[in-house]
Amino acid sequence: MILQIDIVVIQIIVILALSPLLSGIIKKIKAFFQIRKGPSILQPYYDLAKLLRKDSVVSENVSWIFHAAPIISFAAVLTAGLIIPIFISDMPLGFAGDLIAVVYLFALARFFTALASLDAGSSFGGMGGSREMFVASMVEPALMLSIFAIALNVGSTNLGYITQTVSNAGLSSVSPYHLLAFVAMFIIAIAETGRIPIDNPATHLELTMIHEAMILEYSGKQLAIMELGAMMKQLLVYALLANIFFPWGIAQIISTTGIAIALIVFIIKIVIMGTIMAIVETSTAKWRLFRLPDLLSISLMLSFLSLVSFIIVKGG
Amino acid sequence: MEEVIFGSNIMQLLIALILVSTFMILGSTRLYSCVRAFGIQSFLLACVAGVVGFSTGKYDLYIIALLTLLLKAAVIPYIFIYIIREIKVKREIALYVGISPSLITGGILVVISYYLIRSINAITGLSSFALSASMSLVSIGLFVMISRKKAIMQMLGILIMENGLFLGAISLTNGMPLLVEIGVFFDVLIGVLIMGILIFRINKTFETIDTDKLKTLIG
Amino acid sequence: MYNILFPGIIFCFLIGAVFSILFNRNDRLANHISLLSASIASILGIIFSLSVVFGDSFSLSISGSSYLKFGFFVDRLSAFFILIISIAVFAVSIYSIGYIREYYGKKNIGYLGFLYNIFILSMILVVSANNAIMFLIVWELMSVVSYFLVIFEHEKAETRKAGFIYILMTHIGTGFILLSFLIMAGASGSYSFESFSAYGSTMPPFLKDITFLFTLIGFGTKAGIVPLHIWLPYAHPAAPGNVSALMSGVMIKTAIYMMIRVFFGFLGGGVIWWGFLVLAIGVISALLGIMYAVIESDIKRMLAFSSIENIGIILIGLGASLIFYASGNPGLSALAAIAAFYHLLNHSVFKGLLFMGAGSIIYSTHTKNIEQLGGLIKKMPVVSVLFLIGVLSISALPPFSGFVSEWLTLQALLMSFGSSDSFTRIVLPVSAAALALTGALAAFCFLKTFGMGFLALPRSEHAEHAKDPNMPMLLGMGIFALLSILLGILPVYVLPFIGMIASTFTGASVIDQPFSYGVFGTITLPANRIYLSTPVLFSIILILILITTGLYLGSRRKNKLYETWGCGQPVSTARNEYTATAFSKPVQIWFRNIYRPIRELHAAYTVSPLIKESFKFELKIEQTFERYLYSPMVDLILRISRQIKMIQTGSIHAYLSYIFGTLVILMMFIILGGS
Amino acid sequence: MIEYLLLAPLLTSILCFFTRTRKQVETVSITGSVITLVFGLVLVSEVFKYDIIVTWQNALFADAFSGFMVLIVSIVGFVASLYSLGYMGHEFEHEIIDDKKLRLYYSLFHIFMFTMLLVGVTNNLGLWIAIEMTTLVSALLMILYSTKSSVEAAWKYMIICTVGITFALFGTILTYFAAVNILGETGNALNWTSLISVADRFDPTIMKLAFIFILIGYGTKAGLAPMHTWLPDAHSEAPSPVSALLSGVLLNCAMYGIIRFYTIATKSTGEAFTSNLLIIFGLLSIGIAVPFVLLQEDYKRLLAYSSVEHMGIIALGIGFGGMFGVFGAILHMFNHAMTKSLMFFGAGNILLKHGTKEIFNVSGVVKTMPMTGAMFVIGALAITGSPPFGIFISEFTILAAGFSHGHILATVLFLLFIIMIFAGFFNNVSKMAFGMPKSGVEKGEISRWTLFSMGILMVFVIVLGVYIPVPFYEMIMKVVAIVR
Repeated sequence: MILQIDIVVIQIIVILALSPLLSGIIKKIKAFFQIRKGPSILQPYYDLAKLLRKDSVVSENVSWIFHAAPIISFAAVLTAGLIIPIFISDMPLGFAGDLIAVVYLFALARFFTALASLDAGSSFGGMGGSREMFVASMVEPALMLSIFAIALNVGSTNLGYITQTVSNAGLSSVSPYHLLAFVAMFIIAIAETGRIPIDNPATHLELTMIHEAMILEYSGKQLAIMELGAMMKQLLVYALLANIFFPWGIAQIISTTGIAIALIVFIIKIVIMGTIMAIVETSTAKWRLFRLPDLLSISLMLSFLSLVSFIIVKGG
Repeated sequence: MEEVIFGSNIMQLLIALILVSTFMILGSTRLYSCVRAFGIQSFLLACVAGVVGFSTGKYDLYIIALLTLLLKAAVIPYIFIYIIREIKVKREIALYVGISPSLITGGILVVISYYLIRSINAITGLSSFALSASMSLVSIGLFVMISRKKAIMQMLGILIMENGLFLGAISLTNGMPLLVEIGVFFDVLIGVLIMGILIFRINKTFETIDTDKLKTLIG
Repeated sequence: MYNILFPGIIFCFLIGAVFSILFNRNDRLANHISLLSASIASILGIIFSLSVVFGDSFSLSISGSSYLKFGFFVDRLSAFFILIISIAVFAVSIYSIGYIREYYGKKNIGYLGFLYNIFILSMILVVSANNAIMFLIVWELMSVVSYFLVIFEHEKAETRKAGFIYILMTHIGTGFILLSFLIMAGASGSYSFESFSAYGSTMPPFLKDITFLFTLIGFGTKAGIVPLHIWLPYAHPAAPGNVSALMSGVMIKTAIYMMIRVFFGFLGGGVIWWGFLVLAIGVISALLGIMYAVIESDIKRMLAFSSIENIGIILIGLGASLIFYASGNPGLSALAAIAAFYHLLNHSVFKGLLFMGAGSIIYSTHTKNIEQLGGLIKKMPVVSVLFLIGVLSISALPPFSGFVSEWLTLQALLMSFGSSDSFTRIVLPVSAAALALTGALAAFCFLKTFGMGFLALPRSEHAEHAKDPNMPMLLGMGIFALLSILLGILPVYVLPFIGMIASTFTGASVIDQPFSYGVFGTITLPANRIYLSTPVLFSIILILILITTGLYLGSRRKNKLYETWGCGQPVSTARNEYTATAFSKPVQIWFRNIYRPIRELHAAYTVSPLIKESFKFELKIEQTFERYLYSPMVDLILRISRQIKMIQTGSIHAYLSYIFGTLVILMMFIILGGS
Repeated sequence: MIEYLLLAPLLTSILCFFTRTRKQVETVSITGSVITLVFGLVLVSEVFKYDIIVTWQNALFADAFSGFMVLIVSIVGFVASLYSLGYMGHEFEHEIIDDKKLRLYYSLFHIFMFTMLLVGVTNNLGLWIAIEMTTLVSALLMILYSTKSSVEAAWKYMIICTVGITFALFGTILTYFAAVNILGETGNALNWTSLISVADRFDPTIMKLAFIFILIGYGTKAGLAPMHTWLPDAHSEAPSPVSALLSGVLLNCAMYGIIRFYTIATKSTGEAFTSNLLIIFGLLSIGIAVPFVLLQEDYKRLLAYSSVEHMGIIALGIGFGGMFGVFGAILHMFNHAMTKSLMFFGAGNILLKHGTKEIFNVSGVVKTMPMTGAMFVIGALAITGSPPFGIFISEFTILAAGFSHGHILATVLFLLFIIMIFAGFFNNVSKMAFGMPKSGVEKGEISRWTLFSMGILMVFVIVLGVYIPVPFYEMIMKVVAIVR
């Protein structure tokens, strides 16, 4: 396999460029639904820039973990980004890992974030870390089951292969189990991206925070990296959803036009996705932490149903 | 041959008497009378040995008869009486089972042993009768040991069992080899002596020979 | 060559045992002798096992006498386990050189050295025994010696209790093993393992099932499968640190070895429900093990529970392997077996590392309770890094070793789409989900352990004065840390080797070998382009980290030190830190139906019932199985025993009447029989 | 040869009685027991050479089985006399017994040896006399220090065993009767050899009755349940060396009687009857031991109950029959003799050191007496049948025999029982052996004699666990041939 460096570079640039934009868009759409004139779509870029320009205040209790964590989780997420197809189905680095590897890379990122949250020794951090890992461990089985629903359907966990098979199959691949798996995956996506009803990214009350509580101690450039990492993860999760279930329009072979089209299609997809997410967020209230298992067991059940129905439809 | 017949008639009589003497032991409430009954029983046994010896012409049986007379009818009763005197036990034998129940049980035991021996086809006639008698002596002896509290009575019970065996041996097989018999007598004598010693020890340490009190070792 | 090596290994261990007991006057000397000979023996063991794997199998038989025959047989399977044992022993022995200093003057080091060597020797003999009787002997020897190691610090009451539970459970297990061997011996007419494997598969199905169940129970007890695991969380923490590293890392694996021998070798694969049963047990053990690990705040108990979890994961692989084997798919069976084996290897490495880490924490802080630790990352920097590597591996985070084996297991389960049986195709993905949950909880658990143990501020005096332990200990841990990184990054150099071993019993031929290996150390599964290349992942992450770090350090913005934010209150004291219990509270609430925690609220009232003096809230979580399964059983037995014990009244009359009764009964028997 | 073997202990005991000082009596007894041992071994080798030795117009008789018994008796007897030096010496030094008692002890000890040897080498009926003698002598040994409990134990022992023995005599007479019907009233109608040769023509019903009486009779002496009730009292109250002899050897002697008659009875009544009786009584004995071992508070009684269990195991092995069953049983007799004596010696040391028989009042023996403690724990593991010790091998053989002869239920029960017994036994022993010793118990062993004697037994226990010497194996096979 030859690494097409240019593709990789483009991918990195796209991810870095689009991820703040996405969260900007979502904020905007939310504002629209809440009859507000929200901040500009570019606000996340400004925030990042501001943070990077500032000095940072660091707790005196912290160890090297505190400084390493943002970098490591950032790197982990970006690595996952190099495996996930965004505008081209067959990623140059696609051989490095598969869907499962992506999940575990996200886990790596989360692990270090949570470690960092404990490093300063503040109770909020601990609380945030604990809750984050709690939610993650609830998400994991549902996620794995939905992945299996897809993988069994396609017969592989290789992302490139999945996207290709689905897109080649065309609309015929839109089947009950396909959609069930999608819904399950979508619920998981809510959890993964820390959105209402799981978590409220916009809260300023420490006791209700999950992700925010973890990075409470961060400021300045560390915070910037953390935030960017989170945004990237959000983008990537959407990308996963989009390209696993609705990969149409993605470039199969490397050609400038193809990539250009694919990019536009991709942006449209994630905007749609973001809209749905915004609608969900505005239309529901945040759930109590210990009601979350119910939500995630719903997703578990959905993916289980999708699995079973697949086996029934395709025959044992 | 007619000696055998005669012998057998006499034998039946003697065996019956032995059973009676056993029931005397079961029936009596006094140590002395028990010992006396035992003496009589042993004496009858000696007679049995003599008769068998006479009717079969095995002369070593006379020696055995003599030994029995000497040992079981004289020495051992004497030892008993000596012990009773020495440690001044109360004359009454303490009972778990009353006199009349004991007698009834004895009767049942005799019946059981009779049927037991009957069920053995190989043994017939006189020897079967004798054997069932000896069986019942053995079991009654054991019953005496169970139902009487005094250590002395347990000793007596063992001796009754011994007599039962002796009766069995004589009447079944006209006596075992002399050497063996003598060995058995020797053992019995030593046994009685040691039991005597033990009874004295018990009396010294527990201030009683009521075996009911020997209940310190449990579990 | 072999014929020197194998006796050489045994000889070295015996030397170590004998001389350390001889020189037990001098602690240093005894310690060094025992550990030196152990490590030499382990090096020999590594050479030997490798030469068996790449050469041909080794067998040696000593006719002990006309009645007792001893035989050794080492094929690739045994060699693999000898290898694992030897590697573990090597690292642990080096570690122990430092660790045992703790006991100088306090305990009899020579005695410890003796047990240590005999223990390892017995493990090696267990995996190389070739005869049922000899196997039972060395198996029990292993159990007994490990029991003595467990109660090495027998002054503590809980240690004695732990030891007793351990030896009792293992004895019960041995009972089952014995029965299964008797069954197989009955079928084959001999006690040699050859005849077992020759005739075992020809037994009638019913007997095969019984044998399977008995072996599963018997060896499962040693392996610590739920619900036979109760001894494990007591015994492993009780033992000295280096020993628990061996027990958890290696000893429980010998049970897995025998399971494979029996299931595949003797019983010839068997029927599909065996696989499902093993799989189910694996899932349950994994889940319950990690659930109890999460809420545990005694670091060694936590590790013990996580051993149960990992045995569960191994059994999941094994179960899948059995299922595929029974449904006539040796290639996939081999894949699953490889996954199981790789996890087995990894676990012995990182669990050893973690136990040694725990040992060094205890060595320098004298507490096992993570609630009292904290801030160790500053006090013992090296240990913290090594421990972190162990934590990352066991949490299955890429690119460390745990990740690879878990990935393989998941892929093996995914391969069920090739199967024709729809039940298989439903069950395997579900167990994959369970495995995922296990992984997530493991991450939770070890995050808690590391975070509470090493980060933030010290929570007690113990942690205040901690410092990195001596060189040998760090070295021993270092070996394992390095191994678990390498096993993570370069699995392609290990997997073919394991593949060879797996093919010996799954019969997967060269054609249906599960893997091909691409460039950049890529593992490629046969089905539809499933790749994994940990080296590439690793290097990408590394490059990105370097770039970001460069930018990070490059920026002119400086860090101002200030105290931790606590809503404006000055709070940066240890008392305000989040505790381990609090951290695991969400999980505890989530699974409260399984933990069934016992809450007790004591309130001391003043004169008026309205004003309370003080509150005391107590929350303890007992082992569900102990509470609802074992204790009632024991109580029942004891109650019955008390009843029977009544017969010994002490009254001689009663005794005589027993005899009388027996006599009468037998007479009746005769009379009725006669007439 | 047999006469010399019997003479040696007799003379020793007489000499012991007429010595003056402790030194003398000890030297005499040691030399005596050494000579006995040597003669015993010589006899064994002779038996090995010419299968059967008979002297004194057939009164004395020795075949491989007798040789085996002699071997056990003389080895354990020798070791016990060694141990007595330490044990009784300690008692003497602490003025618990005076020199008169000491002399009495040693002379009785050797008479006891004599009677037990006699059991081995006597011919059929003499067996009964010999066993009765053992009862009498051991009863006297038991009341050496005439405490309340020892007298009580002795009385129960005396009475119950005599009753049993009387039954045995009845059984013997019946056998004799059966024999006489065939052979006529010749003196040698009571020789093992002649009995065996014609046993298959005996009347089965008589032999059934006879066997029942024999089983109950000698079973009482061998401590088979439910006739075992005297055993815990006697074995726990006797002085430890004597307890060792009682448990290790005397029970085996009674078992020997049962097995001898089993062989004869089986020939006429057929396998089923005798075997089933033995299996039932065996299982009963093993089972009855379980609760007492689980809830035991006195460690000498603990050992006694384990003896009940092991006699049950031997009976079970014989009952299972077949080459392996009998082999296992015979081997088990030897293993049990060695291991149980070892345990009783250990118990004796502990009793002298800690001054109590209560399990709860003893702790940390491995600290107070390292060697004794270690050997005691190992002995406990051995006696409960865990490898690599002798008893495991024999128990395993018996299990295998039971399994292969289709007594599945019996085998499984057996396994269940021994596991439960392991639990109880080892729980109690570990309570004693480990932990911190009670205050006021000073460190140090009793004497090197006690350790030495324990060491000798230890060798047997361990070696037989991993290796059965070929001559020993052949000897056992000869015995098996006789029994079957």
